[in-house]
Amino acid sequence: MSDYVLELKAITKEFPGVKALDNVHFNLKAGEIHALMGENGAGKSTFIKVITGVHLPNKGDVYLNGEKVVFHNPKEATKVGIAAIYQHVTNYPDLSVTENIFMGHEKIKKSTRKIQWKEMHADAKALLESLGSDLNPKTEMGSLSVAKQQIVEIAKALSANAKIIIMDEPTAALTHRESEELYKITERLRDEGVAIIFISHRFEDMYRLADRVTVLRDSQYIGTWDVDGISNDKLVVAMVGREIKQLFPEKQVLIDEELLRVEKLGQAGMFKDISFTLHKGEILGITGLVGAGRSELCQALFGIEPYDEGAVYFEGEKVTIKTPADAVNLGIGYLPEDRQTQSLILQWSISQNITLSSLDKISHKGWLNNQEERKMSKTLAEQVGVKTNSIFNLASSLSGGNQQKVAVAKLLTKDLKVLIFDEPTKGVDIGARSSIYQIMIDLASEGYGIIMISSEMPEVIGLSDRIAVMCEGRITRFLDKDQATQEAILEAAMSKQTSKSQVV
Amino acid sequence: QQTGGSNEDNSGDSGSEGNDGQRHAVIFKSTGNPFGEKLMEGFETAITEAGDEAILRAPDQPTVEGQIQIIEELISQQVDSITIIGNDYDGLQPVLTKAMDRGIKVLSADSAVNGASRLVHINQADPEAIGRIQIEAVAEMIDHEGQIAILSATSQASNQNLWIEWMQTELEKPDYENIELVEIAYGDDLRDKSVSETEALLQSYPDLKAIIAPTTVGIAAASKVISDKGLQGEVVVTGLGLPSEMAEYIENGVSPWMYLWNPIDLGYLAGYAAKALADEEISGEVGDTFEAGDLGNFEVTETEDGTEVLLGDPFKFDPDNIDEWKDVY
Amino acid sequence: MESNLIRYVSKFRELGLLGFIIILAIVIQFLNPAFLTLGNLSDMLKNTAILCILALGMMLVLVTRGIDLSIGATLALSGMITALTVSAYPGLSPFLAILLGIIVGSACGVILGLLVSKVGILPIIASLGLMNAFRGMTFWVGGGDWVSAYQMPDSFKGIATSNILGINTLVFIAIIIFLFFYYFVNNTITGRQIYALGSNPDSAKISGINANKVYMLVYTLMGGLSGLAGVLWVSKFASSQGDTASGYELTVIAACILGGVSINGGVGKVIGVLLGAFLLGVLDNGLPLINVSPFWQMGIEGVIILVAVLFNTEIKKKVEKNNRLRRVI
Amino acid sequence: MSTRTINNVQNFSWKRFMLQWEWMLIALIIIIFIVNSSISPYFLNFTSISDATMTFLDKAFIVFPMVMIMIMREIDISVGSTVALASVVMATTFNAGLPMELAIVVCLLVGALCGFFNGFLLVKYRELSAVIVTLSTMILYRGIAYMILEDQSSGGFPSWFSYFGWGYIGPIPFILLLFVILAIGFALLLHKTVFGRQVYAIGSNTTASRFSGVKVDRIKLIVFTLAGVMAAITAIFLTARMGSTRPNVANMYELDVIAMVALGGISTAGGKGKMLGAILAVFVIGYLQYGLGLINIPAQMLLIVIGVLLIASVTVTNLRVKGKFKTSSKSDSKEKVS
Ligand SMILES: Nc1ncnc2c1ncn2[C@@H]1O[C@H](COP(=O)(O)OP(=O)(O)OP(=O)(O)O)[C@@H](O)[C@H]1O
Ligand SMILES: Nc1ncnc2c1ncn2[C@@H]1O[C@H](COP(=O)(O)OP(=O)(O)OP(=O)(O)O)[C@@H](O)[C@H]1O
Ligand SMILES: [Mg+2]
Ligand SMILES: [Mg+2]
Repeated sequence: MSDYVLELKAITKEFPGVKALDNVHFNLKAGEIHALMGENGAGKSTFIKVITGVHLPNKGDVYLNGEKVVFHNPKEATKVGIAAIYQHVTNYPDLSVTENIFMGHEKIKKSTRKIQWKEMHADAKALLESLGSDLNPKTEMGSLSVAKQQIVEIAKALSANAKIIIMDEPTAALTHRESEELYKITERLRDEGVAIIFISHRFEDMYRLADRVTVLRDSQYIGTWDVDGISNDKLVVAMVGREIKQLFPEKQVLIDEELLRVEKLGQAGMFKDISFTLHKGEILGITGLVGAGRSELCQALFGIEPYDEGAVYFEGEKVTIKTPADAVNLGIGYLPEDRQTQSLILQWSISQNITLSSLDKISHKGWLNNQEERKMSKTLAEQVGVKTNSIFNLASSLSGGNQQKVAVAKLLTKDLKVLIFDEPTKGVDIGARSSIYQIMIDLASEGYGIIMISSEMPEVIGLSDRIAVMCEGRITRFLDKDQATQEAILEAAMSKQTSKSQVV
Repeated sequence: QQTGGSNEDNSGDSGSEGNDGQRHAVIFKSTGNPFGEKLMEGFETAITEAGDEAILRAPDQPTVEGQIQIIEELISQQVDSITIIGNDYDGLQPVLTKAMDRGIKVLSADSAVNGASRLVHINQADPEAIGRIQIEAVAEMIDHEGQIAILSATSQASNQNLWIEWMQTELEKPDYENIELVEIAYGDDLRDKSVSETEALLQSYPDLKAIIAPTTVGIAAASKVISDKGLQGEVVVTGLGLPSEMAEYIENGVSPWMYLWNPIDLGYLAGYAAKALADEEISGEVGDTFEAGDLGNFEVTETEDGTEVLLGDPFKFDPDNIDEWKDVY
Repeated sequence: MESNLIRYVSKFRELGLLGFIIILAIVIQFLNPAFLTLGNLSDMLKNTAILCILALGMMLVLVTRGIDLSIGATLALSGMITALTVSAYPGLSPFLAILLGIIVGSACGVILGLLVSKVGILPIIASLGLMNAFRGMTFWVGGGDWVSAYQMPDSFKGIATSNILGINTLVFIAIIIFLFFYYFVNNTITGRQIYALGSNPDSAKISGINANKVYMLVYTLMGGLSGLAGVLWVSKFASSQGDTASGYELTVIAACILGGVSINGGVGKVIGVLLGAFLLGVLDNGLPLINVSPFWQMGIEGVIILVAVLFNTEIKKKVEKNNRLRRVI
Repeated sequence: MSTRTINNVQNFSWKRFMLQWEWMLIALIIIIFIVNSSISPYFLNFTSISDATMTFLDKAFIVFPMVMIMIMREIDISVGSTVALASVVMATTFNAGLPMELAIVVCLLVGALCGFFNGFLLVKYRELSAVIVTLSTMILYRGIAYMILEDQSSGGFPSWFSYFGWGYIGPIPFILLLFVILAIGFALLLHKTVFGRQVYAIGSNTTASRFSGVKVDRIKLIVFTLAGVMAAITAIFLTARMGSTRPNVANMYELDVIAMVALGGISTAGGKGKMLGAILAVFVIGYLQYGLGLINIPAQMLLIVIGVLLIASVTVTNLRVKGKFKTSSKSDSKEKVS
């Protein structure tokens, strides 16, 4: 018997043109939480997929409890007790939450093979409750926000009673409070003897949870350490290959004239009584719990969804924004929270993605100019630091973080004045994150007004000039930079002081 | 408007004078229609008897467009004659004119095309006679009294519409004053639609005595409905039907008798007419005569629009003769 | 509690459709009192049974993001083969005839399933190709000929006219199939896998769902049902021809889509499909009953279908909006 | 910040070039020509080959917008009915005393209106699929045609009008010339303009397109209207060829058109395919039919051959580059926002 429940030796995985994993080693002990870290595109997700049998490795072996195993598909892995929450949604939007949770291991009556709906709904409800969620298990998956879908994914992994659970960036879409719930569950599982692989770009997660950490860089194995035995700086160097001195760059506060003013904005069932102003050069952070309605608010400002009441003033003039095109014409840009479905066209090249929202700039009288397109996309891809070798590579071949950089690059093609970033660093590695922060600060100093929706406390506190905290569709508090502490934000985010009146 | 080109030289050597190796084409409305299969069979027999080659064509849907395409293909092949069973009276005129310009003899049969697009029409029966005979039949079946309805094919079918007009004219005679034509329904020559329409007629007119269906699909569908509902004797069906399809209902009394011409003979006659035209034995003028094999001699006569050759009166199928015909067509 | 009722009703997505059918029925009844009579309703059920059977199969195909345009041709082919067989062996038990039809249909379905799953051709292309091929084969096995009522034994024709437990056999078979589908789709793992696959094929792979197996299953099932429908069709109309049920696939797809099945996959309910088929059934049965010009029927049908679709959507929107408004902020 | 340089020159790849579906279609056309001329002595002469185009090009005009529609992951099955309605209205207005030139304009307007109405319904009711909308209007438009002409046919056009169906410019049929010009125009529109790029974007990911400021609704409206206009052009050619018209013309044209577009390599899953493919497919099917017609193959055999060809040609390519042509996931097809 080996000491390790899971061991991978000398794994190499090549995709056409890319070596995603190059001679990677890894081992996992029973009852430990093992963090897997590395830059975007380092190969973490690919590594996970090799473990679960989504991909077959080109070289190298997988040992489960000391025995060599080969999984040809994820079901085989599930059968022997390996469950995974993948980074990108792998759910069934048209099916109920219950079905999503139990897909592949439905409860059936032995004699008739009839599906036991009652039991499954009840179990699903219990599972969700243990995750601190009051979701109705009969809800359709597709109608849930990304964060809630993530919770369901976790419930799904739990439901399989796995011995090894792999979580690929489970906290990316979660706020502080929900992350806390997840920590508790993860720890409980560990205490029950489950081995857990945890991938995250948040150092917070790693310190809070992990016993050991393995770092990958550029598809290569860098090393494995005890979390207590390695300093933060050293870990960053291991991951990025260089030092990052200051994650949140200094920003000179030069808040200028008013750009955008929102007065008593409301949309039935979504948000109400929203008033704020945004100035040139200002970064306004909007935070709150998942489902507080932050995305809806910003999408209303961007013309995706209508608003029923209130008014929007842009540069002092009252405006009506009915379509995204209206918003863009005024000078408002939006970085959606779900890059895969709302921002990128995955089967397109990086270059075509970058230019999509500003085709008029690379065309003359409607005719596309390929030369211009290449020049523009190369410049911008380099500016945001997309890790790729050619702008003709498909967006789908990029890692999550790099996809996000492409999405940011899209915004930079246009002449905008107000930028709305919805969870701009969701799933983005520390290196890229610092460059996205730098980009945001630079843009603010150039005079852009920036609204940033974020669930990450450090980011909200570190970047914003002002913070609006939302709770159940209303802004419960504004905090200035110097007042902003985790406690103050959390308190405001959970305050029920606003009455539970009916919004019609 | 045609540029002649290389085509002209070719047509010279495969010209129409010799008797050897002529090719005669017939184009029916669409494939899979029992009536059409038999008609083409008769045509082929006639042409083979004459020692020539018969080309049997039909589009897969009963459309003008499909027939235009086939005619174009036949023009390219420089056939000697084209016999068309038209899907439209006027719509084939341009392409048939082109065929005639290229020296191909064009005639129509069964369902006519207009006088300018053909040399002669082979008519199965006189429309007036067809209309009259069905009214006479129905009157006899219901003792000159009661409600009747007509179940036609599509509202577009020009020959059907013509017959129905003649039926209505006939009904104006005092002989039929107690017969009331309550409705003309259209089953579109679809089995399911014809059944629904028949059922609707029965629901709407509980006193209905008879249904006339001058279409092979309609008459079979209507008879089926009457049989299934056990209304034999209460509602009678007559019209134009295929003996094979109607044998069952003539035997069980739903349809005491009905009519049709013989499609094989019709095709046979058309074949001989095509041959005679190609041999320039006749030109399609009034008074021309030719011999049509076993069927004897025929004469070209005048009509409102062009000239025609008349096959004869529709044939009556009743319990006495149906057995010998049901296996024929 | 009343909110429970509201919640239940609001979950029922085809509420608008049901409402529309009721309104339509009332209007037709007002125009012709013969509509809501026992006799007429039973005619309507009989005529809608085959459509229901096919639409249920098509629902599963659509749910997997597929489509099957070949069902009309499959129906014709299996109907023709069965008809030829029973006319050659009149002693054949009707059960065996049905079985034969199902086998022929399933074989057609298997071919399509293989093309879609193993070869990976898009369903629309594969089934379009097979539609042509099967239709051609129907003409070919029939030798261009047709099978009529008198050639079919009474036992075979009896399939469509007999009763089981006082219910017409066609309707009875449709009910059985409906119940089977209801159970299969809601209460079996395989049934749910069909929906999962249609909802997200990539995740289905990760969940270990064998996509090819599911594709094979739904297309074979669809083929089998088409085969069954072929036998029922031929028995009902007592006639089998090359062009049987030509174009019927569009009617079937229309029934599904009216019933709320999404062609983007993953969505579709048996009840909805049933309602969709009923709407078409009411139209087919009701329009001939209200005395409009036959030339206006199609236009009216188009308007009614369009209004039904929009009406249903508006109702859904309203319900969703209400749900949203009841949320507390 | 570590700025790496990113390559922006695309190397020419023979493999990628040769793996294009269009080569398959070109090979098919060559094979069809060789087979046709060996089985029929009438095929290989200039008149035949150019006359043949007149028989199959009329409906091919609808192929252009249908390519765009299917790339947008939509479909339009009302085009056949639009042809019928446009044709009937043209004939009726002409016979009601309108000059033919104006009747033609009316025909185009009716086509545009039909297409616009489809587009309008789709844009207004985003949750409806194009299949259901155009299925309804398919019945409706033909229904209106029936209301107008009932069982009549309508014709008697001035003689110059027949030029559309039968005229030549030099040795080349007018219809072929117009087809080639429009083909080039549409190919440029789809592949070289902002508009075309946005069409692909909508088909690949509608939500992302909307978020990127693409005027999704407007583009859909335009493309569907174009489909109506092209159907009207088909109506003009078809009517000219028949010299008269009826409400039941152009029956099932939609399926023929969709078959051509599908054979042309445009995936119904959206976002993929080229105009050239569909144009080549028009000639593949057209010449195949014509060639088989010249040896008088029965219609049922023709059906089998075309069916088998459609499947076989797609199969061959699928086996050769399995996976290459497979459609990717439609992560966004539900168009749900947030
Ligand atoms: N299916 C694929 N085809 C081609 N290349 C791929 C594929 N999947 C991943 N890659 C490439 O493999 C490399 C590793 O990607 P992977 O998704 O494993 O990164 P990651 O470490 O999970 O990044 P992130 O933190 O952003 O999620 C990247 O360069 C990516 O572009
Ligand atoms: N009480 C509720 N009942 C049903 N649905 C809800 C409820 N609260 C929120 N939702 C759903 O959640 C979504 C609102 O969450 P939204 O994504 O706007 O929140 P957010 O504050 O932007 O959070 P994040 O961006 O972190 O996901 C909407 O899609 C809404 O339908
Ligand atoms: Mg990853
Ligand atoms: Mg959000």
